[in-house]
Amino acid sequence: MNVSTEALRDMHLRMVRIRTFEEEAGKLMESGRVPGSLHLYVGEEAVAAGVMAHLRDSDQITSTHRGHGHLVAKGGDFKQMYAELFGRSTGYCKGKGGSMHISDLDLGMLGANGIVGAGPPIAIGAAFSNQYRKTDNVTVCFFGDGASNEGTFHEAANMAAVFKLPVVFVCENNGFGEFTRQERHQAIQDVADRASGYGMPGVVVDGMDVMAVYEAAGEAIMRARRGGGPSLLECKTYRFYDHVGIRGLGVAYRDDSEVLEWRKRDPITMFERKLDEEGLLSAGEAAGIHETALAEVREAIAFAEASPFPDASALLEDVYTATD
Amino acid sequence: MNVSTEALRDMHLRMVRIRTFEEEAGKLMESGRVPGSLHLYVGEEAVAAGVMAHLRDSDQITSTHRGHGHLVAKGGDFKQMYAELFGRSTGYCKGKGGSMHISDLDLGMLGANGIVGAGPPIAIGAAFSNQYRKTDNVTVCFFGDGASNEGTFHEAANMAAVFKLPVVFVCENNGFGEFTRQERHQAIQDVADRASGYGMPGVVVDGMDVMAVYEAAGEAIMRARRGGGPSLLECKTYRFYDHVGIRGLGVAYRDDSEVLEWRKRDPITMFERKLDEEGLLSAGEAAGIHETALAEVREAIAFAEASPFPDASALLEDVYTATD
Amino acid sequence: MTTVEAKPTRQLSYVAAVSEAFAQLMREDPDIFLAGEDVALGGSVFGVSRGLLKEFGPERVIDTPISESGIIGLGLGAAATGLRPIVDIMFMDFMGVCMDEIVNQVAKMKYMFGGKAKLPLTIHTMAGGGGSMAAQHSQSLEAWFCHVPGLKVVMPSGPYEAKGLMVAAVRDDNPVIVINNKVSLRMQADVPEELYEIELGRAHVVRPGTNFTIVAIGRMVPESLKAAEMLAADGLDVEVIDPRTLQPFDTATVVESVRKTHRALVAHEAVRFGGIGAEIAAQIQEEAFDYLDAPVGRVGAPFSPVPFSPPLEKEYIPDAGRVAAEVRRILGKQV
Amino acid sequence: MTTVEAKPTRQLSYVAAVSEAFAQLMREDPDIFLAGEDVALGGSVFGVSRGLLKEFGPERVIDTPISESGIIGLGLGAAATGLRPIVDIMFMDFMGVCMDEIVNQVAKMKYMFGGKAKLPLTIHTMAGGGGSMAAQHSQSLEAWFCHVPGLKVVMPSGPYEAKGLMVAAVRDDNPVIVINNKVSLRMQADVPEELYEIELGRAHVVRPGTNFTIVAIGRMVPESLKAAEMLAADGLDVEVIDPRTLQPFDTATVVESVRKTHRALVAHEAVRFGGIGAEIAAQIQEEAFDYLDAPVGRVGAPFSPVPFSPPLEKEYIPDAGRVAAEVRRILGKQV
Ligand SMILES: Cc1ncc(C[n+]2csc(CCOP(=O)(O)OP(=O)(O)O)c2C)c(N)n1
Ligand SMILES: Cc1ncc(C[n+]2csc(CCOP(=O)(O)OP(=O)(O)O)c2C)c(N)n1
Ligand SMILES: [Mg+2]
Ligand SMILES: [Mg+2]
Repeated sequence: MNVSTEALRDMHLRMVRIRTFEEEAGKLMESGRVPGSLHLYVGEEAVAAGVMAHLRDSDQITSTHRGHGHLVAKGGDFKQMYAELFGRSTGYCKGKGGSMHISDLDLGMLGANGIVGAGPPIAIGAAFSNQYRKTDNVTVCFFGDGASNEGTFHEAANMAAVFKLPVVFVCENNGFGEFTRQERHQAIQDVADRASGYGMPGVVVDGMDVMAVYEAAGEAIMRARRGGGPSLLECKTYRFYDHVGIRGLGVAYRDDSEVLEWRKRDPITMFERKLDEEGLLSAGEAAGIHETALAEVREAIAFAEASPFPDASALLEDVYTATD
Repeated sequence: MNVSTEALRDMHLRMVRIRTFEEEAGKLMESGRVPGSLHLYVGEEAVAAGVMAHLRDSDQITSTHRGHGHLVAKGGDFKQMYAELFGRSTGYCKGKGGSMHISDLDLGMLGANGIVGAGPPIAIGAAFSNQYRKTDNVTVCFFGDGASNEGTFHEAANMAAVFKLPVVFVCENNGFGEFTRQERHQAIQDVADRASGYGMPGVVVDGMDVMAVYEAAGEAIMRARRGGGPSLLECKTYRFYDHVGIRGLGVAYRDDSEVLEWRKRDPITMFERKLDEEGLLSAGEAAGIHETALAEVREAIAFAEASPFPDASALLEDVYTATD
Repeated sequence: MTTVEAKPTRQLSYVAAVSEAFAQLMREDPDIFLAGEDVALGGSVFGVSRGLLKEFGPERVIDTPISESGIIGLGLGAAATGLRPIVDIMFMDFMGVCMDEIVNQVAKMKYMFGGKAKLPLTIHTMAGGGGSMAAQHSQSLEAWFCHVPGLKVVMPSGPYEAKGLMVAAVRDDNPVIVINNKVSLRMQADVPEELYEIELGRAHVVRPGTNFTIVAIGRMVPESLKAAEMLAADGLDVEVIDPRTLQPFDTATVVESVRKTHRALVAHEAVRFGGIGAEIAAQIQEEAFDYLDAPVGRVGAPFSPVPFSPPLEKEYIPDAGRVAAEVRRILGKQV
Repeated sequence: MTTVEAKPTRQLSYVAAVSEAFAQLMREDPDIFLAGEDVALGGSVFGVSRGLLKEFGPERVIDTPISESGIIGLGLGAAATGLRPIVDIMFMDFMGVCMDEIVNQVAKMKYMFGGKAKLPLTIHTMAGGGGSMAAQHSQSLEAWFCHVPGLKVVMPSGPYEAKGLMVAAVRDDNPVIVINNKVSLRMQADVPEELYEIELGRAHVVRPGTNFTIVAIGRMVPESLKAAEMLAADGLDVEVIDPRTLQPFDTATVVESVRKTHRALVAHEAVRFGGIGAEIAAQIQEEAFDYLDAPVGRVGAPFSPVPFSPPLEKEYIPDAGRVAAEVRRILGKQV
């Protein structure tokens, strides 16, 4: 595939921004500075970056409980994101949503979601809306291997296929639903095998290879944009950290050796090596990008912590829209 | 396949008993003598008969809103069934359930069900129980083409496969969910295509041919009984009458010619022709079987109509079990 | 919002009032579509969408697969991205199948997102018993939804209310659950031809009276009017209030009435224990305690699933006689 | 059924009390198994099933796919065919995902089948806010289930209740929903080592008093005890009642108390509108109208989803201070 240097560097930037956002967020949670629980995206960055590289602001996505990465890749603002994690009134959701509900409708991000499997039905609604209004917008629905066992996924996939909706289902198969390994939650190896049961194409790609994701996602999104209907793209990836928070090593449900094996295939390191080899981004440049991202994150954290908590009077606001 | 004459005649009897039960029940509903709405099984008898021929009393089934045929084939008593349709205290459910909830737990019939897609989760529970108690009982889950789009089917099928449960999912694909033709409710032609997405075998058979059903069901049930796990058997069939009640012709959602085409393949007529040709059951004998069934139905109706309605005091009984 | 309660002009059935509302709304606003099981080709099993497919075509009147979670999601995603969907859940009993979508997604999206979402979504459904449809096709589950912040809930009591409340629900920029009643579908009443709205959140005093207040929900409104007639024969002047909207609930109108009559009961078809009648009774005694001459009564279904057998079902579902008897019991107690 | 309320012997946490109940019950009865998401290898995200996989093996402690409808069906089908399952729905907020199975299948199967089914099924879940888990992981939805004939509902207020009620729930031949509280999990109390049952349907007077009755649900019991201490400083002698079981509800014990104290409020974490407090308040005024010196009060969450931000969440969830303030308000009103 012929991809411009600009596009490659753009994907690299998205991945680095996610990673940096997550590393710092994780520490803030572990130290108790950020309340609640965070589900970190570290290790899975190539999926969000490779998919989102094809999307416009007017395209929509639905996300999961592990949603920061999606919002960062869709163009989310660090300040409003961190302010949300800190529960401040300057956050994307005015502090009412927190990590599990982080969203920006204006960016077409229809919400991180605390209910596993809640995204697919919402995604087909947005896709239907695009079709109804005769736009060529596309909706991408992110969901996990665990979520693929929820009835909602099934219903949405079937409806998308029968209505030929412009939606792409992207399964982030990180091999686990919480502590349960895929082989113990389903008798298949590829979630993509389910696609044919709905009458849509299903594809499996290496989710640690941003180029592979980029290529496959590009095809699926283009098909949807052109009225060719939905498809299912499965990205095999891995969660470097724990289900919630950082740890991730020395846990009962997986061997450290497995984690370390996957970490050797860190999507960012691999991509940087490739870009460096091809002379498209030097190690020095890459380091600079990491530094800039970290500076931005620090600035965002400072902004968030300096922001006020919502006033008690905000409690009952935003429950309903005033109809005029 | 080598099937004893006795087994063949047994299946024929089951089909005739269903047909006769249904024809009379339909008339009773249309004339208002039986309250509520009945979903008739006429045209689909080969499925229940071909499957149930392999089951013991200790095996379980879950049924649907179209449940009379399943209960008749599982050995249901006409008197208690009609009494239930008439809402009498002598009915299987003491008049509390009616057509949509007709059941006999003692026969392993875990209920007709008013909720489309409710059967599969219950079926895997019964199958789990059989596995847990180390019996070799099997559970058969009947469901429609329409029901195959409910999330519950998906969840149950996946759990059955990953737990290797002794359950057989039998899809009665009659081409419609109410007034919606299959091609408008799913983008696939064979519901059996979904099986591979769960990691189980899927088979399609002619659901108007009781021998075809018998053979395929026998294999699936034997596999389950021997610990080989679940499978999905799709039987292509057709509902001769309307979604509710009799009519069935002259309706907006399907052409009469289609109905008449399918009626030419009436599962009972076809089977009788075959049995006659092979000298296993003469036309005269068949007529006698129909007559006997009709006499039994009439007797059951008389019994039902002579039975008392439940007393008002029954209203609050059977909500809870008294724990000793 | 101003309410235009137009002049009645002709008799219409409840079912025709609903479908007229759908048609007129869809003519007015191209962003409105209707989706649900068998609403298009079948015109809905209750007939509420008959004729719509023909007029508006399959783009706007959509038969869906039997996938209730998908249907609510379809409505939610479309509402969040600028459309004004009406989605149909055939029987209210099926709400359990898509409860998460209604309660955790539809109701909370706006709040969780800090107010950014506007969700003009109408969820239409049919409730109530009376047709020997048994335990899974006869329930009245409004109490569940009234307990959920983010939703509005209306329960029309007749054809006039069915049209006017539907119009208000669809035009509202919030998720509204419209709960129509099966048995009432053939009920006839004067219904204006034009589009009119009945303001959400405003109760209606259907029959003014001085001795007793009956707050009647949905189909219990006509039953309570009958009861009031029966009681009038005893010389009792009963006021009947139709809240029309259950969430938000018009406490003021009810309390004002009770301060005048000093006695009240709430009547609904739903199971009595934990029904919306409990909330209304609790509010009445909170707000009008010093005016009450007797405890606030409640008429509702007894504590069992809905039975199939006609005599049992008749015993189960409250009617005018039971309402009147409860009024008498409350008054008797007081003597 | 006789209730053995054994002598306390040692301090145990709420979470340990629950897992001890599971372990002892499973030792006693081989028909009991536990299934749910991450209950085996993970020991449940709340730790309530820690150690069980090791002792009972993967046949009896079962990790399921993320398929809540499937999980409830697994329990129901197994219960209907002779086992005594315990199934876990991780957060009560997820009940919407399997609401049909609970409400239309589990609750109604026995009745619809004319009584033939015996359904000894326990559905365990965790409710409540307080951990900044936001709108979809903090709810208290008990009112939904109390409205559904066929179900029993218990909400333990502490470690002693958590063990005793779990034992009673699992041994009961009916579907029982056991709603434990997240924030209470670390609470310590005296808990007997042996298996003991707390009878379902019987309320417990936790603190006797003469001036005011607080009916407190779940975690509001310790909060109300604190409130009672605060009010004792004002010279007020408050009685605190823990219903323990919400369905069936022990009206008699509550009414007896109110006839003595003449004033009451109900406190729960759930949203106030349509919460179980409405039912209890309605019942109190029905049964003790002539004894009441003031309206029955209700303390519950305001009408919004549960917010994430800690100061908002603190504002949202009722506590001892709010309970005490409401008692004072009710008394003040009366003056
Ligand atoms: C309906 C529902 N069930 C269970 C949970 C608890 N839960 C949160 S995340 C999770 C695992 C999800 O696995 P997967 O979909 O693979 O996503 P991953 O966490 O691996 O990214 C579970 C079980 C939930 N939030 N919602
Ligand atoms: C959850 C739910 N949704 C919708 C219905 C209404 N309904 C009853 S039967 C039916 C069609 C079912 O189609 P299928 O599963 O193919 O069975 P068939 O009637 O063709 O035998 C529908 C939509 C229902 N009873 N339950
Ligand atoms: Mg996963
Ligand atoms: Mg069908």
